[in-house]
Amino acid sequence: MIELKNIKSHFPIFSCHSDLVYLDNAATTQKPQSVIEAISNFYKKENTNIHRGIYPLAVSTSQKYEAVRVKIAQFLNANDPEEIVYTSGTTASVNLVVHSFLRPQLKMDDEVIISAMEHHANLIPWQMACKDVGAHLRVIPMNRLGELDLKEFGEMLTTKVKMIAVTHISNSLGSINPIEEMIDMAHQKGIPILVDGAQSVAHYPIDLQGLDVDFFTFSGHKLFGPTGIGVLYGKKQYLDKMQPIQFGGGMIKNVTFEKSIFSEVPQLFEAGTTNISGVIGLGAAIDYVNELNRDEVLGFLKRMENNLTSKLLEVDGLRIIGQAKKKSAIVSFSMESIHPHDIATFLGAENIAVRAGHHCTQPVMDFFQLPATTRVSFSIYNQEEEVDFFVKKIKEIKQFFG
Amino acid sequence: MIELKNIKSHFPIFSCHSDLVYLDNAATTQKPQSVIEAISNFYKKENTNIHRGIYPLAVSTSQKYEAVRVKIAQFLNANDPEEIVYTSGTTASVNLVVHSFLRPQLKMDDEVIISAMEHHANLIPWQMACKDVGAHLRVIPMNRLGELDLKEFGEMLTTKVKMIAVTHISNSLGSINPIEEMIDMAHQKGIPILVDGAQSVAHYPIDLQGLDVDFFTFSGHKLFGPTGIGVLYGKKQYLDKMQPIQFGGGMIKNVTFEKSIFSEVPQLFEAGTTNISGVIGLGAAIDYVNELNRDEVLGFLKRMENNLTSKLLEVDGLRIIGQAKKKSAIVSFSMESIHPHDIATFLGAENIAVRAGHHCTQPVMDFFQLPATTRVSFSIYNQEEEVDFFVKKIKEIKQFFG
Amino acid sequence: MNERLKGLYKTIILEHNKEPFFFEKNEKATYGLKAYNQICGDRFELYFDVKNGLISDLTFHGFGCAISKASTSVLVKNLRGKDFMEALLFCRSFLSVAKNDEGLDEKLGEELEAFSAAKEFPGRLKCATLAWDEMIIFLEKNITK
Amino acid sequence: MNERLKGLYKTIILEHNKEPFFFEKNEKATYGLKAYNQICGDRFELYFDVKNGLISDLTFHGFGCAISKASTSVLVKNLRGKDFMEALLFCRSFLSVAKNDEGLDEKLGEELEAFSAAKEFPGRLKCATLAWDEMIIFLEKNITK
Ligand SMILES: Cc1ncc(COP(=O)(O)O)c(C=O)c1O
Ligand SMILES: Cc1ncc(COP(=O)(O)O)c(C=O)c1O
Repeated sequence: MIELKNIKSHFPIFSCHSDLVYLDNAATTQKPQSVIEAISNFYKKENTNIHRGIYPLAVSTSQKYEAVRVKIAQFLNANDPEEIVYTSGTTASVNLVVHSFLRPQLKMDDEVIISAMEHHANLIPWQMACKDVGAHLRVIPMNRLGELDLKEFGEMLTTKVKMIAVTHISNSLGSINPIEEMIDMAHQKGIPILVDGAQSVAHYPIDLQGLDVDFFTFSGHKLFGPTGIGVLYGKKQYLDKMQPIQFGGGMIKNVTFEKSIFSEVPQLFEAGTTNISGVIGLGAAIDYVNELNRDEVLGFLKRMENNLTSKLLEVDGLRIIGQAKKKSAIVSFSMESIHPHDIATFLGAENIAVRAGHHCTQPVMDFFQLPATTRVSFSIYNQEEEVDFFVKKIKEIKQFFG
Repeated sequence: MIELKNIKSHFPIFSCHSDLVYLDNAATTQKPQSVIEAISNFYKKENTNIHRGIYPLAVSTSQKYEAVRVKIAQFLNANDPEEIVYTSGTTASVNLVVHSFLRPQLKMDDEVIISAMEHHANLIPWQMACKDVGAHLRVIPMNRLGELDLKEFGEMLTTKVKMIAVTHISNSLGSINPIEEMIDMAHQKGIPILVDGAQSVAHYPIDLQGLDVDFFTFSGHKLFGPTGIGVLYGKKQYLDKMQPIQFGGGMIKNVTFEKSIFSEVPQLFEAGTTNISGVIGLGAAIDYVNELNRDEVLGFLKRMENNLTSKLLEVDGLRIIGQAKKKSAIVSFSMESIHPHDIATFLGAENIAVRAGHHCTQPVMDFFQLPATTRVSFSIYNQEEEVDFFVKKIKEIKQFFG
Repeated sequence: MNERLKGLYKTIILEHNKEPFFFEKNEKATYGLKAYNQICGDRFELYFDVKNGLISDLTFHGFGCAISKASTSVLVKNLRGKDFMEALLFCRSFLSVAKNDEGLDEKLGEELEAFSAAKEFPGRLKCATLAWDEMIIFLEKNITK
Repeated sequence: MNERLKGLYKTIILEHNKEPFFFEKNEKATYGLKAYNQICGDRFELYFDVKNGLISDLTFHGFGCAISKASTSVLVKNLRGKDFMEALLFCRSFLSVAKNDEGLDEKLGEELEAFSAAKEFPGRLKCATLAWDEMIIFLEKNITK
């Protein structure tokens, strides 16, 4: 079991930039040495293509590649590793569900439900699908705290609704949505539901069977893993009905110029040479997370969030955007008459990495009538002192801009 | 300039497996130390998400990410870096052209031309598009040597043809197709043409402007670079007309729940967090290739291929599959009454890595009435002695199977 | 020549490969099971009838590597004349020989011993079990009826 | 507080940010140029008419960071009353101040000096040039007519 107080030393970026205060974890997480080494070692010791190789190196790479699938299934408590599809990231995962699952059944005047706080990745694909067939995109409203309105959600669940897609945790507000309840409500009406786990998977234990969710998506790079790799979990019964959207090697049983016969899931959705080193790196990332005491991590993150929030609230004219009762360690805020980009530039000059902008959630910004916010997002390697340093700098900025 | 005789030492896999005779380069190439380090260093020193970050690390990563685009454009002599789209590989590149360029214009009874020696990645996507609208897939025939019939190709170029897709080099036969001529012929009839450069880009200098090709695709992992990253080159005029197929962050100008307005190419096609470390690694791979004396490399590969071919032809009952006049360093063969998988297993036990199978070109196998072939494919780090060792082992196998 | 490999390709396999048992098509058979390995393209068909509850006239045809061909040949040779339950038990024993480290069950005969080396070549294990896997699927489905 | 940054946010920028020149909507203007930075969401509109070949009644509105707002304010202040050719040359000079290391062209006045620090913050360069880039596109298109 890894102790939290030693964690920072596992992440080489902080040896290289000893002053770096990395508070942009919702955009991407840093990588532990073990993940970086897993990728290097793959290329130094094991690099081959997979699936079709007979020589020992190719066989062992294929086995390791498939072993990560099993590992992911266990990590998320999926029923069957075949329900785990490798993709290039959350965005690709959602798009795959939209193209392969929703589109073939979506008709004019059908409805698709998303929430008011979706990332563009879990918004635009559904929007485009609806637009193309004349279906309607319905939006679960939220209150000024950034909490979804479950009563309203319940009323939206008519027979017209073909699909629901909702984020587990909002990347711009930090709200943790009551997905357990929402999944139940959806299923009572027989409607399939996708949960976007991009922001939850790194810190919150996920029990897919317990949740009984139909689709679940995440990206490796937000889970201490590499870029270019992600996962789509789908219940076997749904995946089995889906047609692939990418065609190529490794996903066919038989090809002639007249006709192609496709393989089974999940390979069916993994045409071509996939991101093999990405899969290996993701496997190492999950091994790392499995060594964490997740209760301790969640307690620590809660402390960090509470501490920052209460200190920021002392700053005159500073507004916290997103104050849901259940919140993850994401703190968005705005400051009267100082633009977030100016704030981020000043913080950047102090080696503090935060994100300023709409965080790919423009409708959330519109809702709060803001062009952008400054966002702090914590992870396991952050330090208690960083909160104080951060707040000190915010006060200086306020003073400078007068 | 790198000298060929020192090259093997640049590839760590051969320090780790000193006996490895890696002859599976058409499946994937090994990675030089510089590429592996570029990836590790990215994660150790620079890891951030891109495009939307204001702090110094995010800005510099964005710049490096875009600098690789410029580097690729120069490497291939494209007119404009904006013609370079990052994808997850050749398979994704071809699928993007099929979905975004061909499908919106393809109608019943239109025709699409491919060749008899296409990899499934450059076959099935076109086949499925044709099937969906009732268009026809036409196949440029080849002779028993594995050479395309250009006369026949010329006759196929009617006004019904909406698109041509042809591989530069066949991955199962080694044939180098006369793409210059084919591009000219296509353009005389005003038909756009895609060239699949998966097998050519590592060794053959590509001059996109000289070729005047409309689309060109390749994968990083066959160019000494990482997995999970590839490129689609498209002429600006075509890319500008294409609609994206993946929707998400980073590819929109403005989003409301009612409507999304998209960005310009190439970002338009790069929704979500892309494979940033893959791009960085690909940049390092191109730097490496730029240090090679490519004439020397091509001379060396030709010698290897000639040497192997002539020695194999001495083995009784062994047939070389693919004897085009212009050939790259790929040698496929079959042996009477010994199945390629048995051959590959025996070779594997001797640390010789070759591929046995249909090489994702089932129609090529059907053409030669073979279930599979054994394929040797050379790259820059192979050694002259490896040919003799290989042939010796082939003779032993023949003897064992009697 | 590698010793482990020689173990796998014992004379038994080489002989079955060269002169397989009952290697012929039989389009008229009641049953025609397809055993196809998509990864390597091996493709065999098993033909048989069922008479008085016993598997009869079992033959096979197709192409594949030495291991898959020999293993299918051994299957054909051994399952002829067995009832479904006997056949299923035999198939399962074969699989445990091929996949596990357990010693050979005497009842199975030495012909099967060669395949026990397959587990050392995980890339080829499927070749050894291809036809057997298909047969088991068929038998399991039809026994419960 | 970081000195390089202070250079960028000299009083001039802070003042223009707080009290921008001619900051008002004018929907009736003949021209309405949109300057939009998709990466950070800054969004300004420039309104103007052309009278006797001279840019007149130039105003702007919208939102953005201090740098983009100040730089747009400086644009508005300086381009009023200029003809297209003069305006284009002025815009180009501004860009070379913002992007290159060359010293400040005296003619441009000290107001522009602050923006020369933008090149040290490549992530913010676009903020400094946003409105200017749009204006140049407009002028180049309309001068050749
Ligand atoms: C000619 C050719 N085209 C396409 C591909 C597919 O490339 P990838 O698997 O990297 O997408 C390959 C690689 O196997 C190839 O050799
Ligand atoms: C909630 C949420 N959904 C989806 C995404 C998109 O993930 P990716 O860019 O890795 O595809 C993100 C990441 O920004 C996110 O925070």
